[in-house]
Amino acid sequence: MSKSITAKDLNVYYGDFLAVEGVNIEIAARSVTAFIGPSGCGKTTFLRSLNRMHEVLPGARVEGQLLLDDDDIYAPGVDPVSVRAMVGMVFQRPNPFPTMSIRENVLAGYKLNGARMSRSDADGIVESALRGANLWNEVKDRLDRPGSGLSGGQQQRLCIARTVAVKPEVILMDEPCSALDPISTLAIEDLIAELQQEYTIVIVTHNMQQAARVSQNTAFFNIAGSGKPGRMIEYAETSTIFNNPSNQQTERYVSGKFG
Amino acid sequence: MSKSITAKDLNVYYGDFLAVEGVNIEIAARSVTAFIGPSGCGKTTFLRSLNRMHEVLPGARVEGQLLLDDDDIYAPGVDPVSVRAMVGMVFQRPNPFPTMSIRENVLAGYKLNGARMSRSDADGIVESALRGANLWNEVKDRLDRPGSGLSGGQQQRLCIARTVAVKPEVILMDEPCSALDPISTLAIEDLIAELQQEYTIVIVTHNMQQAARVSQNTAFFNIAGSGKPGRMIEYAETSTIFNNPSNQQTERYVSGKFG
Amino acid sequence: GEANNPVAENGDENGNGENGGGETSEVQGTLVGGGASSQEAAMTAWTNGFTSVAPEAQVNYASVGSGAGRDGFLGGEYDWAGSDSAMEDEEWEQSKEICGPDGAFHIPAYISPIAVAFNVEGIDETLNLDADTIASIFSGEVTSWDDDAIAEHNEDVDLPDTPITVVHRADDSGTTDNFTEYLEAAASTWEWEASDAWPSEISAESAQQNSGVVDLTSQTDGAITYADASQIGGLNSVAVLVGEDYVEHNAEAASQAVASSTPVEGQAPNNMAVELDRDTEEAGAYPIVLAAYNIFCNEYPDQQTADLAVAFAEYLVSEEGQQTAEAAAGNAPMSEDLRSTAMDAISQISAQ
Amino acid sequence: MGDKVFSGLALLAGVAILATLVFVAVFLSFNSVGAVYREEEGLIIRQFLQYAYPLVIGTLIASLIALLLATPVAVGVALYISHFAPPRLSKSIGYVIDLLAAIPSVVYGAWGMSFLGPTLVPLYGWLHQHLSFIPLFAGSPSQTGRTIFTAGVVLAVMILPIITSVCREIFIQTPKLHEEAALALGATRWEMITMAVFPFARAGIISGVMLGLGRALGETMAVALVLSPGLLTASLISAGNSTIPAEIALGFPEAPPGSERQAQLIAIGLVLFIITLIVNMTARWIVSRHKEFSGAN
Amino acid sequence: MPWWVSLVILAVSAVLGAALSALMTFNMAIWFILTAVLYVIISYGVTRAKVSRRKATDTLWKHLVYLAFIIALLPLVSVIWSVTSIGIPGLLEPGFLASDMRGIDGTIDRRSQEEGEPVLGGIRHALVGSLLITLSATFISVPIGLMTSIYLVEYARGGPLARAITFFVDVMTGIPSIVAGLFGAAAVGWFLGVGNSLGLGLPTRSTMGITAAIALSVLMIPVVVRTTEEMLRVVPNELREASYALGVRKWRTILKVVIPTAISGIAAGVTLAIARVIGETAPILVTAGFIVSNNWNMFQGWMTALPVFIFRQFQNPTSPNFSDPSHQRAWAAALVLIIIVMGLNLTARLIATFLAPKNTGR
Ligand SMILES: Nc1ncnc2c1ncn2[C@@H]1O[C@H](COP(=O)(O)OP(=O)(O)OP(=O)(O)O)[C@@H](O)[C@H]1O
Ligand SMILES: Nc1ncnc2c1ncn2[C@@H]1O[C@H](COP(=O)(O)OP(=O)(O)OP(=O)(O)O)[C@@H](O)[C@H]1O
Ligand SMILES: [Mg+2]
Ligand SMILES: [Mg+2]
Ligand SMILES: O=P([O-])([O-])[O-]
Repeated sequence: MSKSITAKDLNVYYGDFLAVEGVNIEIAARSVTAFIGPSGCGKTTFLRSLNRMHEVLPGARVEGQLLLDDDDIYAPGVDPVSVRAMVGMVFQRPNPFPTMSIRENVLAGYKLNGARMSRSDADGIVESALRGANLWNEVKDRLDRPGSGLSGGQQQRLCIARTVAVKPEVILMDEPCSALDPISTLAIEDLIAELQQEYTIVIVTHNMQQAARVSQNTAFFNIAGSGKPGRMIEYAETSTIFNNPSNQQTERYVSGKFG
Repeated sequence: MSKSITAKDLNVYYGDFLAVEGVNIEIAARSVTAFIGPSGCGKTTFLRSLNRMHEVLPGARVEGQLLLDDDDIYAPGVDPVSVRAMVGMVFQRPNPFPTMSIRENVLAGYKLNGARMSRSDADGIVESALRGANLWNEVKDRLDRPGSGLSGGQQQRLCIARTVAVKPEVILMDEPCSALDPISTLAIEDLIAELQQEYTIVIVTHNMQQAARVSQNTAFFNIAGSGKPGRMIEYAETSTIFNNPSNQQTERYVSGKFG
Repeated sequence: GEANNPVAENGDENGNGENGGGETSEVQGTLVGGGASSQEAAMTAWTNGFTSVAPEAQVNYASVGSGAGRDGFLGGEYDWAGSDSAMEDEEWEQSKEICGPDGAFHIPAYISPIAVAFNVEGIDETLNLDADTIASIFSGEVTSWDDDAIAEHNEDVDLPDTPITVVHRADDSGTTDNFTEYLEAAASTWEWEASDAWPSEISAESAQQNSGVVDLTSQTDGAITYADASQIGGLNSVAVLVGEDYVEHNAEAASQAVASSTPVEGQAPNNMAVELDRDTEEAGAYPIVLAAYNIFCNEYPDQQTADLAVAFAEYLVSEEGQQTAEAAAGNAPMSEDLRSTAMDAISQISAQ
Repeated sequence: MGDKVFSGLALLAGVAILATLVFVAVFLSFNSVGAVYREEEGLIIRQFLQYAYPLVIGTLIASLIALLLATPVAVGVALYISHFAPPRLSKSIGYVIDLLAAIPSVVYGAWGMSFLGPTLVPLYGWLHQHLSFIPLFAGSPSQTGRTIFTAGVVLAVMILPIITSVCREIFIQTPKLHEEAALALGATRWEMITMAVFPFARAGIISGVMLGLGRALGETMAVALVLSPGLLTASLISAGNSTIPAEIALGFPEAPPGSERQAQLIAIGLVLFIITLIVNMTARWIVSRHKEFSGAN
Repeated sequence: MPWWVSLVILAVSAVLGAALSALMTFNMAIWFILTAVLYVIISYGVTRAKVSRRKATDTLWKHLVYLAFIIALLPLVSVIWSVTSIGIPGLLEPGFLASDMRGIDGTIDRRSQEEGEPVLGGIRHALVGSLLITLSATFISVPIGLMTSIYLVEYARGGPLARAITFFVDVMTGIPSIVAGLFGAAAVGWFLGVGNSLGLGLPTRSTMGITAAIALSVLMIPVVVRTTEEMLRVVPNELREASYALGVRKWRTILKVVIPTAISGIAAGVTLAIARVIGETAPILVTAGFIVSNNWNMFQGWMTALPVFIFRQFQNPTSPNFSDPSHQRAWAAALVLIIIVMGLNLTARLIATFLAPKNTGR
């Protein structure tokens, strides 16, 4: 499991609006990469182009090459569904399925695809995914209650469990901790460290301490002005980015002097 | 403007479930108070009881006394609408009105009082509120575009501007920065420092650095276990809470050793 | 006698008791027809009665209206049609397509006088009127019940000054057609052409179907309407001046009017469509009569349908059939002559 | 694969509707030629229009009355269910209102004719006595209550549950977030409704009203039973006026096959088609004008 | 304001209302109306004077909303009262549901009315006909309507075809029911004609249950499309995205996430659509005919539906001069029809509750 990601001259558009321009990046397998940058610079947009979720929006499209190991996921004939099965995603706003119980939510990746499994297999998957997301103890007594009845932080962890349960190769996380208290945040960070053993992980965060704590590499995105496309300014080891960035914009941003 | 808040033995219920129990607190006028505590301990619940937003949920109710200066806002005959006009609130998830333009969003609360105003008065209010929320420069050219077209951080600042425009006595903020990048966060923290000159401010945050930066006093909430009511464990000057807490739970929480 | 308890005998194919010991027919199958609603009550009785004559046969009738009935008949949807008015020549030409070279023919099996009925508090008897006055009332010229025009014919009656509310048929209808035909022919004050639709310039209160106008009239003081005489219930009606006498509607006079009217020429040889003599001066005749035709083919595509059609048509005009209808619907039975002419006409039906 | 089949099916369903409509349109047009063309005289459009326009106006009057009466009440009831009634009761109350939709039009017709009409007679008398200077209340008041106004009221009762049902479902979907935003600004409940609920539900309300209007425009039996159709008149309180569906229902059964009358009746059916079209296009246009402010996702 | 103020206002309004209505002609209805109107106005005035203009506006609208609800109840109560008070005795007539109208003619009804014998005959055939025809129409319309709205919301994204469909669906909402009936008969007749000329051996006559179902579908489909379209549109996109991100195909996402989330609204829409057609008269009469006995076969022979039965019994009573038995049967059948629709409504709601979002909290 786990694959590397290589973007070559990737442009991401909303209709005619070029939101992210010319990204070249190589993300190693089994690593954690953080995306940082000011609001609106295109982190989410770029992240969504990594599993072809971007094109779900009307008019949205992508130019350039994006390799998963050696396969271009934007090559003609590639089925976006199979890409998404390999590249899981956790959204910024927790979005459990309101029609499903906690248990069903964890199994959604299987159940929605019509997979059949024995009760005990399913139980195993549910427990290990929820344990992985540090949620098991809180919900083990109410697995059949609706997922929407949980607190915000719990919902977010449920969504992580749901993504992990399908065992993708790559996991994308868009500000997964922004709604969480320090304890849950810590739990998720631990989870990320653990997942890194098996998965390639990309995480968007506004919290630089967090980026510093969890990631090996960090990419800094910036935007020249409103209406201009976002660009990847610098990509390097996390310690380099925070301590010794080569680009001045990066330096100003990580030192909080921006703007 | 600006009033002190005094809670006496406040219990907050969801139907039969006692979510927050026996809170006694005195919040001085023109101060910033931070509420911290783990997820689910009742910070949001208690905050919402301060402007009678809690009772909007079906079955939700409050017991005890809550004084704004010397008036009990839960006394019979008190109109919750007038309480809310005095005690403004910024939610965790930005919620601008999608059907209104940016300008209309800012004026939404102000217009309620039905005061007719000239175009130029209105312009003045819009500009000063947006400047206050550090959003003016970004949106001054598109005041007539829908508010929902802004980025998450911009939306949050728009909501703050909308709240400030009404000129309440007290402003409650529920994790206002959790969706924001560091720059916007800084802007909002500056804004809080400024608002403190005129308003009483209560802020819920998961970010202890933030609590340390912006608040004079901090209240720590905790919960004994799932299904138990949340309680206020300790309330003191911020520096005391972070450096020299008297309660052991507080100490463990602020030092990150919790759980 | 009729041991008719359909509730108990439901689900049984021929659940009706034997009928007066008459002989039963062997015909079987289903005969479907549709058309005029005027004869619906009679048709209900006929279709029921026919089951006892021909236990293996079933007859269905949909009261979709005369025009729609003829439409369905010409379109091959119905085996026969009920109609308040005779086919136009064009339609008859068209009927040759499905009914062979002689086309279709009419049998006036349902005959009923049309009563001019009213509901006025204070008048509990028959009023006498002539055609001109009736026309003036229905055209809205005479607006009060104590108008001289009415008083002139009813010297003994104490007429109240109730305003007159005219109630006519809202739907296009054969009853309206026959009534306006009478007015057109007999009244000098009536300026409109006879038609299925009530003249729109003089429209007043209206309701659907005979039952509708009768109900509305019963509810409204001062109302007057025209309706199938068998359906006016407790309403009083008008005796119409014919020649020298005022004639009340009655069954005999009605069937007499049909028997003595002019046959329509130019269609099938056995056609029985008639041109009613509306301005007759003949003593005792009641000229406002409605004859609903049942239109059958002279040739049916197969023997079974032809046999069914013959059996059913014969039953319609049989003495027993006419009595059954009279008992159930209150219409006027066909006269003896008319029945035997009809029997002859029916015997022409054959299979192709 | 599954995706192809499914989207194919969805497309097929849409196309099937189009095909049906084309079929209906062809059927109507083909059969209504006789209304505008006579062999001896050629085109007789003017005669047809003369025949059709009072019916068009009558249809519009009845539907307008129904809409004016039903929309405010329906929106009110939907609001009552979604935002005013005790939460525990609101489901059952919704069910009670749905009962109105469960009543067949024949029964409404019978009710309007035998109960509502006579009940309104004194009102018509009163209106005529005191307000006859207004053309709407001029003319001799009906003694039976079978007027276009009564028909409008019956139609209003019939479309009320349709509009209520659609509005209710949409009102309930209003994001709590926006409702709370309004309340937190110090809005009263009503102000919250105007700030958060109505703008969100705007398209849905219009959709519900259009659905109701469609029903009102096309309702046949109830109107035919309740109304005493007649000449076009501005008066709402005397007999007269008719609607297109009622005219068709009342005239069609007796219309001789292939006659001009039959063609005429089908042609006014076509006219009703066109009216519906114009009304709906207007509604769509109104909705689309504010699209970017709609808050839809 | 103290709670008793509104009671005082109510009392004052009632007295004033009584006085005013006595000035005209005293009448319970007028008294009620005046009292309600006065109560709303006085409350507004008092609140405005004593509290604030905004509070007064709020109170005013609250009262108007309550009033709307009461107004809506009036016709409901009135109609239900009419139907039940006359309908229940008919319904209690033994065999009313279990027998049909074979053998019932004017003579029998005359005896019932004149000699007080029980009213014979029932609605079994009409019940069967109505259920078969309505269910068939539902089975035709709901898939087509639902799939069309799915096409419009999920696939089409406002292309020309989608606009054409939307446009024509709008037009369909206004088709008079009789026209739908004529069209159904013509279309099926044409289809059978073509089929038979190809030697398929189809029935020659179009009058049968399925024709009615097709005609009714023309009336049902637009209702289904318009309501479900609205309901699908308000399903949040984030749920769709959550599903896609799990590698779930679009069609499965639609079936298992979007539809279950919108199911309550869809059920309401389908109920409306059924209610719309189950009471239709004219289109069924011209497409399915009218019989007095039972027929289970949708593809052969005529059928009677309840509304047609009711209508005929009202309009052309079995015995024209002794119409009480017919009216009794008609009202009882109307009651049955209402109960059926309510039953369907309840079923739809149960299904919806079963599948609906399990909402708790905010
Ligand atoms: N659906 C959309 N349609 C058009 N433009 C969009 C859309 N979503 C985002 N954008 C634009 O694309 C740019 C990048 O947005 P994106 O959401 O990727 O920013 P971000 O870096 O994730 O910001 P944040 O930290 O606030 O989440 C912004 O200018 C934004 O306005
Ligand atoms: N609408 C509701 N109905 C019932 N219980 C609720 C509701 N909202 C919250 N609760 C419960 O009340 C308790 C306090 O919740 P609250 O949202 O106040 O926590 P919090 O401290 O704000 O947590 P977080 O940091 O995750 O926002 C929790 O146990 C929660 O499950
Ligand atoms: Mg983002
Ligand atoms: Mg909270
Ligand atoms: O028989 P009619 O209903 O047309 O009078």
